Amino acid sequence: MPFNAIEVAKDFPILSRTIRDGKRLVYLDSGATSQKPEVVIEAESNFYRLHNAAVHRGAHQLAEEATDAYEGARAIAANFINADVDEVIFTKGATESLNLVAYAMGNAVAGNRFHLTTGDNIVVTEMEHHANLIPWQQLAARTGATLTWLSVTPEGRLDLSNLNQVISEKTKVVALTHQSNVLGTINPLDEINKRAHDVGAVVVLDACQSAPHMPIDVKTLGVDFLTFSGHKAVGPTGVGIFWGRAELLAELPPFLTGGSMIENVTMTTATWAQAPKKFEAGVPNMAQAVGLGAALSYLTKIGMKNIHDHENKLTSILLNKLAEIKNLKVVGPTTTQMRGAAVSFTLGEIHPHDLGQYLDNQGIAVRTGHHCAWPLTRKLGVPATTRASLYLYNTEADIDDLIKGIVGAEKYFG
Amino acid sequence: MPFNAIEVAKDFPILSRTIRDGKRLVYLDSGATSQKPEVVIEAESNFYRLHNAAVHRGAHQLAEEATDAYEGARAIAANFINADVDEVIFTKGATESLNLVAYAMGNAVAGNRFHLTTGDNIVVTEMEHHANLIPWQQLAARTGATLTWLSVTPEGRLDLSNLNQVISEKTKVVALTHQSNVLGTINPLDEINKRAHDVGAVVVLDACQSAPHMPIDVKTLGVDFLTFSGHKAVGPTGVGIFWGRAELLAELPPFLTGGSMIENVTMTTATWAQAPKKFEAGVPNMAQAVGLGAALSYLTKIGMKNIHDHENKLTSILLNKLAEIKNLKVVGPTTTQMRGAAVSFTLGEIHPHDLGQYLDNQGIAVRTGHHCAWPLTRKLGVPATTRASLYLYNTEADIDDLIKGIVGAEKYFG
Amino acid sequence: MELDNLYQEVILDHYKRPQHKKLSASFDAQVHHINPSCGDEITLNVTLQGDRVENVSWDGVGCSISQASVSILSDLLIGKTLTQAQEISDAFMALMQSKGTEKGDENLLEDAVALAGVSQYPARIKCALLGWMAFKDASVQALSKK
Amino acid sequence: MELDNLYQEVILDHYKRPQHKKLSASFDAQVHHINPSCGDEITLNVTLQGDRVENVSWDGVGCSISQASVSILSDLLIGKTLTQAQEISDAFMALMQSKGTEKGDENLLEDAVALAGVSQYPARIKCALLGWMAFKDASVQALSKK
Ligand SMILES: Cc1ncc(COP(=O)(O)O)c(C=O)c1O
Ligand SMILES: Cc1ncc(COP(=O)(O)O)c(C=O)c1O
Repeated sequence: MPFNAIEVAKDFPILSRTIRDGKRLVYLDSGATSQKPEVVIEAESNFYRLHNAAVHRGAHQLAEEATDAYEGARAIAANFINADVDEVIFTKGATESLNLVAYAMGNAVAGNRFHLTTGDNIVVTEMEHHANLIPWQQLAARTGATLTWLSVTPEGRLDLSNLNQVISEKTKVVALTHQSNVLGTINPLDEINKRAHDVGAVVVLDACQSAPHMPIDVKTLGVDFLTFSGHKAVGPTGVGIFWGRAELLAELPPFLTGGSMIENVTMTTATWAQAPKKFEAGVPNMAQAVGLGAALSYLTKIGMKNIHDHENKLTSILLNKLAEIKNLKVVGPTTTQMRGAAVSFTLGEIHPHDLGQYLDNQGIAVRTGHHCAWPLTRKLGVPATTRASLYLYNTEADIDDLIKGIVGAEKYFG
Repeated sequence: MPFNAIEVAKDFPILSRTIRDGKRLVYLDSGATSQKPEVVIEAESNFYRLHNAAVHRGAHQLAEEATDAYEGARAIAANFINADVDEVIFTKGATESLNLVAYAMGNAVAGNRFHLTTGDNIVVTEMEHHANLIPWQQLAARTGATLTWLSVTPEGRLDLSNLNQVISEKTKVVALTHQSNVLGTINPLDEINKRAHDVGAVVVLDACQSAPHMPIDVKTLGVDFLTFSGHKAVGPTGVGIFWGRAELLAELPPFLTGGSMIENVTMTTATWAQAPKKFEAGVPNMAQAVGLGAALSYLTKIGMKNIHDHENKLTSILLNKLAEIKNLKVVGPTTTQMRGAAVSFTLGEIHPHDLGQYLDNQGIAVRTGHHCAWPLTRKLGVPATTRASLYLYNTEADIDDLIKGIVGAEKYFG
Repeated sequence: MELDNLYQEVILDHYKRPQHKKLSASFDAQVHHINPSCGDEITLNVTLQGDRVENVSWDGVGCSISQASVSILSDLLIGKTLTQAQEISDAFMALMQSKGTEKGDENLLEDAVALAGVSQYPARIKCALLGWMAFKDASVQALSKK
Repeated sequence: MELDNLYQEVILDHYKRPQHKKLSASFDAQVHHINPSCGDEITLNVTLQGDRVENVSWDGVGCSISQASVSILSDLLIGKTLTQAQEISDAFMALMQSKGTEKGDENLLEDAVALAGVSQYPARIKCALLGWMAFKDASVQALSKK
């Protein structure tokens, strides 16, 4: 079945609604959150209508069915990133996952490989989303470790010239994004992984902007932990994936504690179940996990390579058309070489907020502001940008409308 | 409109399905998770079909609508417990909420009223769910504070005879459940609140088993923090409510860090937004919050007092009928005086797992085991019990079927 | 909804030719406010003369709504007593929360009524209020120093 | 599904009259295993004689499935070589994971085939395996002491 975005768009009920008095919805904000196909919405509803019960806890038929559905979703997610099933943990989203690994490291006692103390070092990059920056700032503050970072070049690439200084013998963890949610830049991992592993550090990958858009294989990627949010991958809100290598998950202390993650409990002590349960305290977000399973199945059926190719093609068209607008400046790589489909730009003196409002009035949804990567936008001297981010349901018509909108805005505010 | 459980049950699609080859579903496991009415399932679906976008972040119409829906749900939740709207935080569930407050206290630095150190004390009770025990064990271990507890009497009540010794001048926090998920016991709060506040401690209330079943007014309850899970209150999975007094939320450090909870961010530092945002990092569980809003509206429309009265009436019938079964021993209060609708029991030598299996075969869903309150069940000498827990959709017919089932099981295994 | 409702001529004028957008050398109080959701920033100086607002000046980056709003504010509040300024601020706040149901009292709010349309765009209300919050903060600080 | 499939006569017999349910005074290894989801506990002793299982004894609390399973296991494995015990354990594990599609090799598993029905009740498989996991653990420990 050849990929056809116009057909794909029909799977997403919201895309047939109208905006601001009858305008067609042109949704270019998938980098913030993606829309959901009917199969995902129904997977969640059907769980409630037919199988809802607390998983892993009841000996009754509903509990069996709920457990099957929930564990089935875990198997789908594992398959999606080519992981072993026990390496896949359901969280509420990437923000929780990143806090999970940072807090869990903070819980590690001396002797544990994740134990951090004064003299140790944490490495991030200047293009991180706040979700992959502040948890590490906090961990550094709690443990006395230092926080250093790889900087970003004016072209929006990671500056690896001082890689061996930034990642040093003291580095215990390197946390970075696979693809910048502002610049679209895809980061080269091999060199970073190699240096990190040479000094005995683990690599935590924020795959929020990559896993929904390209094939991911954790067996070859070379990182140690990885996370992404379901809601950006045509899945439900309130669910995310946290993956870690089995041997690392075995040593990493738990984060949230409570029911279902225990082995034994007394009034003063507790011991832990094995992963993934160790990291899933409480009654899980069952319906959302099941919905995410449906989402990842949907994406797999369409084919992650097809999706990636489609986005690449559209991004190329978009970049070319944007280049023709005189006052417009793309922030980030201007070719599709090692870049994804999030395209940020400035438009002369027109403030992104005003541009966004004008576009919204045409039915075009984009994101404006610092995109939760404030240190990056400040560094690049553009405190706010406008971002169009594409996904499998976007079409050339969407890009045409965007370009028309930008030109219209220039006139309106000019 | 007089309350009619048979009519109410029709609102819940799952209750019309059958179990084990055609048997009527008798769902007596609402203490683990409740079923969902159609209005809740549809509220979540409609959010995806019509309004899905990242809240608080976009300047486009979908984002406005999503924000309205999400903040509207917050207002409903605030109203449900009579709180101010900015005091209500959406979490993924009670387990996260309890970890939130325990970790946030662990983040407090010297000078902050939540700062804990050696010599300080944390108080829990012997009837806590693991979710309200282990996070405090861990906080004690991290800070050097001691952990002490109020014990449980053989009748399943809190032993308050040594209240003034257990809660001492050293106590900084008292964490307890409003209603035991095993015993059904409702704890008297006034005396405990008074003693806690006299020594300057805050009171954290686990309202998982109370808020879905009785009217709650945080303005008169006297506690300082409160939480419950949406999924036990006819709401979606993956969402819970965490409430705290405004002045305390202002001082409590954040827990999860990332996007949307910040005021300003640089590479090395971050400052926080005000509550509730301070405690809601990342793209929230928007559809689930909206679903929970629909759930709490549904409960409010039926009337929490009606629900409580109905459960009381059924519990009384159930307790009376159970008392007639010779080998059956109820674990917990045997009258409805200060007790809710979770009824645990043992049946002679028949193991709860076997009883539960037999009941399941009749279509009756109960919970068996230690109910995530292992220290309690061990203390009471009953490592496992069978629990029937009632809710608004249960009827006398359900109780009759349960009794028939228990009698049948006695014959089968006798 | 018509976009022109939001972007009234007056607003675009103030945006293109902002008033008092140059920080005064001296001041009684200086504040720096940020809109964390979009990154807009403003620095605002206030000078009082007894209970009268002698001067307001500012600098900052932001969208047309936030820039125009603070420009209008400066024009409007300079020369007013603090009591009058309070009354005007309260009226403006109420207008912003009116969800498009009010037009604003032109006698009191003058050019600021042009911002009435903002109240229909919830995400923009914070833009319009940025300068007013800064003024409130600064005037309280200036007063407390007297 | 018929409940009698799960609760075969043999199982209820073993449950009511458990075999070797009395911890031996001496042993090569003693282990304590827990089923965290239901709270069932078992203590199990193993004594080896060369590569032969000389004795298995146990004590514990649990449901009919877990109790019957360890009772059957004791009967079955005492006197077997470790290699035979391994073969039997593997076959039993496979039977439990068969989701009701297998009946089990009666020559090899003897009474343990009565537990075949458990494989259709996912929540109960852990009950049936509790004793077998304990035996595996104990025999490895016993062997490593030799
Ligand atoms: C009394 C009590 N506290 C806490 C919890 C934990 O709630 P959740 O698993 O929804 O986080 C539960 C239910 O599992 C409970 O019954
Ligand atoms: C690169 C990146 N990292 C992390 C996040 C945080 O994800 P979430 O808000 O779903 O937890 C996002 C999206 O907001 C993102 O784009």
